[in-house]
This record gives sequence, C-alpha cells and structure tokens, in this order.
Amino acid sequence: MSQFLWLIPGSPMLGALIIALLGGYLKQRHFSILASCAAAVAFLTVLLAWLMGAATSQPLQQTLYTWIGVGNWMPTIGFTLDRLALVMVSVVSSIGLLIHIYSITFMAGDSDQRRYYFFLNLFLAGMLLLILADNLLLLYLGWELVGLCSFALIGFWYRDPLRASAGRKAFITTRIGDLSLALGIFLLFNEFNELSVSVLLANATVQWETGSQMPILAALLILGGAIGKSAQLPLQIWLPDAMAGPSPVSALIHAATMVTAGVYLIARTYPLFELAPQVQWSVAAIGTLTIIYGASAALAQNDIKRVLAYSTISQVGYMFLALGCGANALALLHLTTHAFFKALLFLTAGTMIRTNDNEHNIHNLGKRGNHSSLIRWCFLIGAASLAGFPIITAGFYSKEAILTATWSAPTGPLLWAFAAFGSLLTAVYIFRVYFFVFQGSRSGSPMPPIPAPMTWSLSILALASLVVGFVEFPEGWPGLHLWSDWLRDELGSASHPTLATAYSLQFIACVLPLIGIGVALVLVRREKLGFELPLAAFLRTGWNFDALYQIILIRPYFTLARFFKNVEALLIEGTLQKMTRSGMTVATACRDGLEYGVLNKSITGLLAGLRLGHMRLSATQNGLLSRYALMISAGAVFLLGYWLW
Amino acid sequence: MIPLSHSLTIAALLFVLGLAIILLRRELLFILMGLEVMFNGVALTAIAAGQYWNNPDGQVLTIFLMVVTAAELAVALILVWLAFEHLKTTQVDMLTRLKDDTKGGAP
Amino acid sequence: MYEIIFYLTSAIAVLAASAILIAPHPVHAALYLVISLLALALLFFLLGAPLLAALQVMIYAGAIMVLFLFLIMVMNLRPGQNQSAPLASGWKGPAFLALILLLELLWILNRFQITATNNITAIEPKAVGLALFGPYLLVVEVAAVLLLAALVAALYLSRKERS
Amino acid sequence: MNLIQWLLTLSGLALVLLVLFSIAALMVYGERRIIALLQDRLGPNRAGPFGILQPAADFLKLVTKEHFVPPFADRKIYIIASIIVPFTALLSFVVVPVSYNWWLADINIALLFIMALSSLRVYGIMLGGWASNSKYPLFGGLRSAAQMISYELPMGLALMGVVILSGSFSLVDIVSAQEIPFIILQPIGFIIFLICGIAETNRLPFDLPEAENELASGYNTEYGDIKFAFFFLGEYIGVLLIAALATVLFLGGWHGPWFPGAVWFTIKTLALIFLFFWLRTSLPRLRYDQLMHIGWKFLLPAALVNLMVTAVLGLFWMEG
Repeated sequence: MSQFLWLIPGSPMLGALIIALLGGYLKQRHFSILASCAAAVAFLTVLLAWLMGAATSQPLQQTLYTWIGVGNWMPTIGFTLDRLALVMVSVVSSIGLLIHIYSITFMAGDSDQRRYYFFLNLFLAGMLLLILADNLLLLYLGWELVGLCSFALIGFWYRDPLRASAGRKAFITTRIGDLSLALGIFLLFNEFNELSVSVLLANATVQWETGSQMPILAALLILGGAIGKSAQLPLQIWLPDAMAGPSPVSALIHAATMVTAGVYLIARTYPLFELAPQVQWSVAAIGTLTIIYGASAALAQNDIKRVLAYSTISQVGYMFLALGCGANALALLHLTTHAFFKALLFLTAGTMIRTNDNEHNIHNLGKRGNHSSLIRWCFLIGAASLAGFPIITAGFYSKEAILTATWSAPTGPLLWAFAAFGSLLTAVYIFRVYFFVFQGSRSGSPMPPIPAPMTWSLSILALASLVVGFVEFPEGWPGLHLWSDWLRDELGSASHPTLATAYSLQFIACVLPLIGIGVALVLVRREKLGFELPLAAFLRTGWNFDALYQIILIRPYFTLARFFKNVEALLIEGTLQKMTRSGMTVATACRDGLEYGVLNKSITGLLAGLRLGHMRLSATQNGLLSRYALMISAGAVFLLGYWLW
Repeated sequence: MIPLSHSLTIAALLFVLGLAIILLRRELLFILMGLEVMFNGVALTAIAAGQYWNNPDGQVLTIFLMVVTAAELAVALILVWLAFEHLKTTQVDMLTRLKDDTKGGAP
Repeated sequence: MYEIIFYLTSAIAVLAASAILIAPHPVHAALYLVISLLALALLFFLLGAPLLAALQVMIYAGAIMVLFLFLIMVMNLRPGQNQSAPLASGWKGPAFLALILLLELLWILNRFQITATNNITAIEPKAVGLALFGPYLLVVEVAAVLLLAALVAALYLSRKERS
Repeated sequence: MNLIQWLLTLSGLALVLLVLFSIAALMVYGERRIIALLQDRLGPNRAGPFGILQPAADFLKLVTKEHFVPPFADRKIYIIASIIVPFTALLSFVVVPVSYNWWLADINIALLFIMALSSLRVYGIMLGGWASNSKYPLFGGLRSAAQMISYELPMGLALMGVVILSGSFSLVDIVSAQEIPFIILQPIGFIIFLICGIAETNRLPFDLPEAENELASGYNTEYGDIKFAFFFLGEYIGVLLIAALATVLFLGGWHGPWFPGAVWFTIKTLALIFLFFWLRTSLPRLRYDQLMHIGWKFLLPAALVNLMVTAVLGLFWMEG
C-alpha cells in the first residue's frame, strides 16, 4: 500500500495540472468532471488504505525523492500515513469529493470554471500534502499552497472589488500566521538541524526539559501559525469576509479543511506543547475566548453565511480548547464531526442562496418562504448537530466529550463554564437562523427540483453528521469507546474527572442545547416584532475588530511612515542650508580655487584621454567585416611568428 | 614519388590564397569562396598526411571536413540570400548595421 | 610521368584559386573554384585516396558548388551592378600580411625537414569504410546530427513569410 | 607506355567514340520511329530506305548551321556548357564492360567515377541555361539542376545496394559476381535506379526543364547549331549510359545462356532503351512539386530502407 501513498496528494495535483495546461482543449463541462475524478481517485486510494488495514498497521512511509540536497541535510518528499493522518486524510478527501460533486451543478453556469476547478484541485492537493508530509518543510509547502488557493478561491469573482479585497485580507492575515510558523520551523531547524517530524520531536523531548525557555518559544511560534490558519482570536477577522467566495469554497475551505489545518499542526506536534505547559494552557484559553467571541458575534448576524463563519470560529475554538486540555483525540473527533455538519450547513445555505437568486439575508429568505423539504431537513439536521442535540446527533458526542475533558484540566471549571455558556449560545444562534428561515415556509411548494449531484452530497453529509458520533460514547455510558482507544498510543489520552462529576456534566451538556432552542424560539418571535438585541451592532461587526486593528495597527504605521518622510526631508535640507549659510565662503573658495584649478583640469584631462581611447577602440567595431578578418589573421600571423622566433 | 613537404607547400599556398581572397574581396559570396579554398587547403594536408602515415584517418578527416563545410555553407548561403533580399546588397562595406555608434546615439 | 601530372594539376589548382582573386564576375569566380576543386580531386587521386577524389567531385564540385551557382543565379548578380573593383582600395596591407603568413608556413615546413617519402600506396575505400564505421562511428552519428541541424536551419530560414 | 600501346588505346577510343555516336544517331531515329508506331502513325520514312538516314540528315543540317553566339550571352561559358553534357556521358562509358574482356578500363572505383561524372553533368545544363542570359533558359537550367541533384542522391544509395552484394566498386567485378542477376536480389534498387536514371537524363516523364509548352525547350532554347546537337546527343548518350549501367549492374551484363556475352549485353540494353521510349509516349509530364515530392519523400526513403535491408541481409548472407 505504501507505494500508492503519493497518489493521494498526487492525483488532485495531476488533475490541477491537466486542467491548467491542457484546459485549452477541454470544454467547460469537462473541467468539473476531470476535477471530480481526480478527487475521487484520491478518496478511493484513502479507502484502499483503510481496506488494506492501514488503521491497525504501523504508519506507512514512502519517500519519493530527495528534494534539496544541501550538505548533509537532505529534506525528502516523503509521506507518512499514521492514524492521525489517516483520519484527517479521510475527512478531507471525502468532504473534498462531495464538494467537487456538489460544485459540478453549483458552478454549472459560471464561465470561468477552468480557474475554479484548477484552484479547487490544487487546494485539495495542498491540504493532502500538508497532512501526509513527514517533514516540516513539505508541511510548510502544503501550508502555503492551501493559503494561495484560499486567496484565489475567496477572490474568485475578482471583478467585484469587495470580494477581491476580502481575498487579499484573508491572504495577509494568514500570511502573518505563516510567518510565525516559518520562524518556528527555522528555530527548530537551527536547534536540531533536522526537520522530519518524528525525529525532531524525539530529539526535542530528549534535549529540552519541560518549561525551559526554548520549547516555549517554539510552541508559541507554531501556535501563531495555527491561529493564523484556523482563524482563532487575534487573527480571525478574515474568516467572515472570506464568505465572499462561492459557497462550495466556503464549505470546503472554511468549514472542513483549511481551518482545521491549525488544529492538525498542533495535534501533530503535541509533544512540543507538552514540553511547554504554559503555552498549552494558553491554547485552551485562546480556544475558550474564541468560543465566546464567535458565538456572541454569530447571534447578531443577518447574512446566513456570516452566521456560519462565526460559528466555525467558535467550533474551532472548541478544538483548540480540547488541544489545550491535552485531549487531542477528542479535538480530532470534534474536528471530524464539525467538518461534516458544517459542510452540510454551508451547502444547504449555498443551495438556498442559489435558488433564491443570491439572497443572503435570513429575514428575506424567511419572507420568501419557499424551500424544498430536503433543504429544510438537511438544515435542521446540521443545526441540531451543531447545537449538540443530545443522543441522536454526532455534534453532541464530540462536544460533550470535550466539555467533560476540560473539567479536569488545569483551571478546568472556569474553562468549562465558558465552554458550556458557548454551547448554549451556539444552540441559540443556529436555531434563531432556522426559525427565521424555515418558520413560516410552506414546505412542499412547487420548488425547482434540486439537481442530483447536490441531493446526493447533501444526503450523505446529513447521514454522516448523525452517525459519526457513535464512534465515541461519553464517559461511563455503555457504548463503545472506539475512538479514544484507537488513538490512545498516538495522541495520548485525556484526563477524566470522577464518574459522579462526569454524569452531572453530561446531564448539563444534554440540557443546555434544549434551553438554547427554547431561547432561540422566543428571540425570533421578539425579533420579528422589531426587538433588537442589546449591543447588536457591536456584535454584528464581530466586536468591530476591524476598527480596532485600523486604530492600533494601520494608522500608526502610516503616521510612522509620514514621520520618517519629513524627518528625512528636514535632515537633508537642514544640513545643506546650515552648510551653505556658514560655509558659503569655504564652498566658493574650494569651488573656484581648488576645484577649477586642480580638480577640473585633471578631470577634463582624464575625460579627453578616455574619449580619445574610446575613438581608437571603437574604430575596431566599425562593422567592416574585412577589418575584422584582417585583425584575426594579423593576430594569427603574430602568434605564429612569435612561436617560430 | 611526391615528398610530403611538396604537397604541404601546395596546401599552404592554397590556404594563404583563400585567406587573401577573404581579406581582399569585398563581396560576401567571394568571402565564402575564399573560405572554401582554405578548407580545401586543409583537406589536402589531411590527405597528404594520411598518405604519409598510410592510414585512412586522413581521408576520414577530409570526409568530415566536407560534411562540416556543406552544412555551414548551406546556412551561410541562405543568410547571404536573406541579406541580399532585405538589405539589397552583398557588399561587405555596406553591411555595417552592427557597428558601434560612436556618436553615442541609440543604435 | 606521375610527378609531372601531380605538379601540373597542383599548378592548375593554385592558379585557379588565385584567379578567384581577380575574377570580376561571381559566376566566373565560382567556375574557377570548381576547376581548382576538380584539380584537387585529381591530386587526391594521385595521393592514393580514390574514394576522396570521387567524393570531392561528387560532393564538393557536384553539390556544394552547384548550390553556390544556384544562389548566384537566383540573386542574378551582374558584373555591371555596383560591383566595386575586384581588388578594393587599400589591398596592399592584407596582401602583405598574407605573404608573411605564407613565408612563415613555408619556413615551418622546411624547418621540420620531412625525411624520405615512400611510394604512393592507394588506401582502398574499404579501409576508409572500416575506419569510418570502426573507431569513428560516434563521429559519424554527430555528423548526421549536424547535417540535420543545417537542414532544419536552411528550411526555416528560407520559408516564405506566410500571413 | 611505349608508342604502340599509345596508338592502340587511341584507336580503341576513336572506335568506341564512333560506335557510340552511330548508336546515338540510330537511337534518335529509333525513338521517333517507335513513338510514331505506338501512336499509330508512320514517323520519318522519307530519307533513305525506311527513313534510316533521317538522323544523318539532321546532323548535317545542324553542322552546317552558322556558329552563332547570342550577343547578350556570356560567350565562354555558353560554349563550354554545351560540351560538358556529352563529355561527361561519353567519358563514363570508359568503365562500362560490354562483354567478358571488352572494356576500355577497369578501375577499382568505377562506380564512384560514374557517379562523380553524373554529378558534373549538372554544370552543363545549369551553365547552359544561365549563359544564354534570358529568363526561360535560366529557369529551365535552375529547375533541371535542382531535379538532378535531388535524384542523384537516391541513385547513389540504390547503387550502394549493388556494391554491398558484389563487394567492390569496379563494374567488371560486379558483373562477374552476378551468378543470379542482381535484379532478383535488388528489385527495389533496380526500380529506384531506373527512375533516377530517367530523371538524371531529363527524359519524360521528368523532362520538365525543357518542357516545350512552358519553357520553350528549357535550357537549350538559345542553342541553335552544333551546340544544340551536342546537347541533344548528350541526352541520348545519357539514356544509353543509364541503360548500359542498368544491364551491367542489375541484369547481369554479359551473362546469358546461349549467345555470347556482347549479344546479351546489346539485347538487354536495347530492351531498356525501348522501355525509355515507351515511357515517353505513355506517361504525362510531372509537375515540378510532384517531381520534387517523389524525389525526396518517396525515392530517398525507399533507397535508404533498401540499403538497410540489403546491408543486414548481406551481412548474414556473406558470413553464412
């Protein structure tokens, strides 16, 4: 099996290249089919890996060739498929395939499909490369590729300046994250002169003792990279604006794959974080803060896609919380379930927007009212799973497991309180959207039938967001604990509180979503009557972080630039005036005395000599062929004579 | 029998004549002809040497010399033809477009 | 008899070559060149290289010079046109230079006095063939590639400017 | 080389020259007669019994014409050109072995000698066309030069097939090596050689250079008198040469069951000459680009393949 590993990132890359290079010969409809086939091949190889028992066997390793050979450091293009990577790869490739199929019909009318599918395939290839990379350099390559494709896909309709600026914004903020990741990689390379992840981590745990200064710095830098890419608190402003891209793009990039890259990176390098407990706690802290930020901001949004964007931010916050508390396996579980139900929500939103001629506002969507029953049901399942509706939805199991795990982490109860409040808010804002959009709709009205690829992908995602949770039953419950046992040796296990507290926590986790739904019902009815949430405007702009950054970052930057400009101007003129005022006589004296007398004559003399030499030399270039021949033969004759003499 | 030095002197004579043609004549075609004469001088030396040491390498060298001159001349002739067509002249003194413009103006 | 023919033909060859210097008209010059080539072919034959003699006539005189004549005729160069005098002004410098080169070459030749000469034994085309496809096989391949390159260049340069 | 040997060779040469000229004259007559019969008309039958003296009459007419050189023509080259064509054709008869010991010279590179002379033949036509200093002959000359060069290549390669089988260049060895005539071992070689031969001698269907309707008899338009006769003679001796060569190289020269060598040789050559004349009546003239197309894109590859196959088979056959 290990010799097929290259096919996973290779086939989408190949698909992208073919679309880019041979695209000229293909018609519009060929691009979508070709791209979906490439994604399908990747998914089938992953399936093959599962069938060939990759789940239980040792991690598969394949190195293609040494990439750059510098001295004795030979970074290779190598892929490892251990359990963590297997989970991530299956999530990414399955959702990628579904979204490719979905976008066949979604982007059918678009004239610029070639560019769309090229970047979509390239994105998939980059993400898979990032997951399978066995050394940080290759991981960074995948990281950058994903960043590039997200920029290109967000700004896909680049003619609209708003969307183009959204693309740029996403690119710049993620670049800041990438910068800190790059610094982290340089630091690690400087320390260990080795970049392959397994060897690096082994040396790190041996050489560095926990809590010392180096691991903290390295962990912080890597955390910076993860925050940038997964849109956590300081660098999350780009995700809501990234909704400017087409819905399948938002589904793929901003729900399932790209935002989880940060989570994957931290999960991959968790021994490093264990060496720096303070940083690990700060991961949890950032996670909780982002949960509250995302949930509260989502409450006041009117645009359906922005609601989902902020909800993604808060859900990824949950994953960071789990990582902070050392429950990496649970973070991975939440990542998987979140990928499915968030992709489902985005795709249903996309279909609704498309059928209601690009109407984004949830109020108007609600007034229009005509939605097909499939969309209604899919959105309901997604919302329930997101809110964590007890027992039946996958979201409940993963979120509940995280909540119980945080309790026993350092400063656990405080974090747990915030997280629980966050899950309440999540239930409120998602069902607020549901009631607004589907409340008065007369289901079964003559809706244009949703094309087959869309229905297929939606139903699969709906099924997945219900079923996936059963893999890991909560603590103490009779069901199977397949997930944590399976990932125990690779990602370590979470610390569990005593059974009694666990039961009470689970009870609260069941109750909270129900309360949330009730509150949402009341809120929607009041809002319809014109009631406005307190400080809704503040929340709607995402705690107007944009204005904040404008003040603390951009304005000072410009003032600094202006300052330097006039400093420079001041300095130069100033000195000149000073010099001329006081040294006028000296200047004139040296000008006519020294300068004319000695300096000028010598210079002009030199010039004259040069010009003369130039004339002589240029004569040799006067283009006369026979003159050249003469010189050549003269040279030959002279040489021969000299040799003979 | 013909001493080697005699045939070598004839070859040298031919070589020098070819050089003189190249230097003196002002026509592109004549320069190419001068070139041919020089090549033939060299061919004669190769044959004479091959004969003197009595091994076929001299003749092999001459064959390859012919191949090279044929290839070179084919292209050279077409270049002369193009020069004639575009620049309306094969006079060497007129073909000075690549000269270094001492007036300093852009070429 | 043998030497007489040899020196006679070499004289013809040299005279024909020098005639190119003075011939006003390119076709005449080309014909003088053909004559000197044929004389050289005979010299090759006398020097025991029959294959080369035939090749010289076939390739050099038969193909290359025909190419030459072809071009001259197509370009329709007439002596009347702006032909400068055969020996352009200032011909003394290069002529003097050529003379010095000749003297140097001659001086080299008799400085290294080549000893006795053996009688001329013809080298069979078979021997040349064996050498050609024996040790020099690679060079034959390279020559083939060179010819291909020249062919492509010629075709490319001489194609009519389409649209 | 004492005096007697000199006399003998000179007389031999004179004899061969006379025989060749008479054969050429007869061929002219024969061709016009045969073509006429093939086109069911009579042809020349006035001069002498059955018009046998017609060529003599033509020759006398041409000889007695005024030796005229057009004023605008380049005098020297104009005259030399008309001599080259018959000269090269006649000279290559030196090495053609008519029968067992009937040949003028047997040099070990005879075939090369013939090919060299055939490549010189181009000069005659080209210079003839150019020297008459007018448009049509110039184009005729250029076209025929291009045609002859491009057909010289396949002919050379086809001959190499024969050389591989016989292992030597001299025609006598080739004929003696032909227990089974080479036409059986080298059918493609024979066909290519014949086609190229027709092209070399500017015979129909390859006689575009002096195509009457376009170029008003091509390169020899300006030639009137004896010089035109030389061109004309050169062409027919060329045809004779190609036929003789074909018999020597492919049809087994003088080998033959009953009759002595020389008779077989003449029978075979006459048969081939008849083929030339027959072609003249039946085939239409080829356009210039078709001409080039066949030469470069059909004959050359065929000759190369033929050469390769014979080389490989020759290798086994020789060793085996």
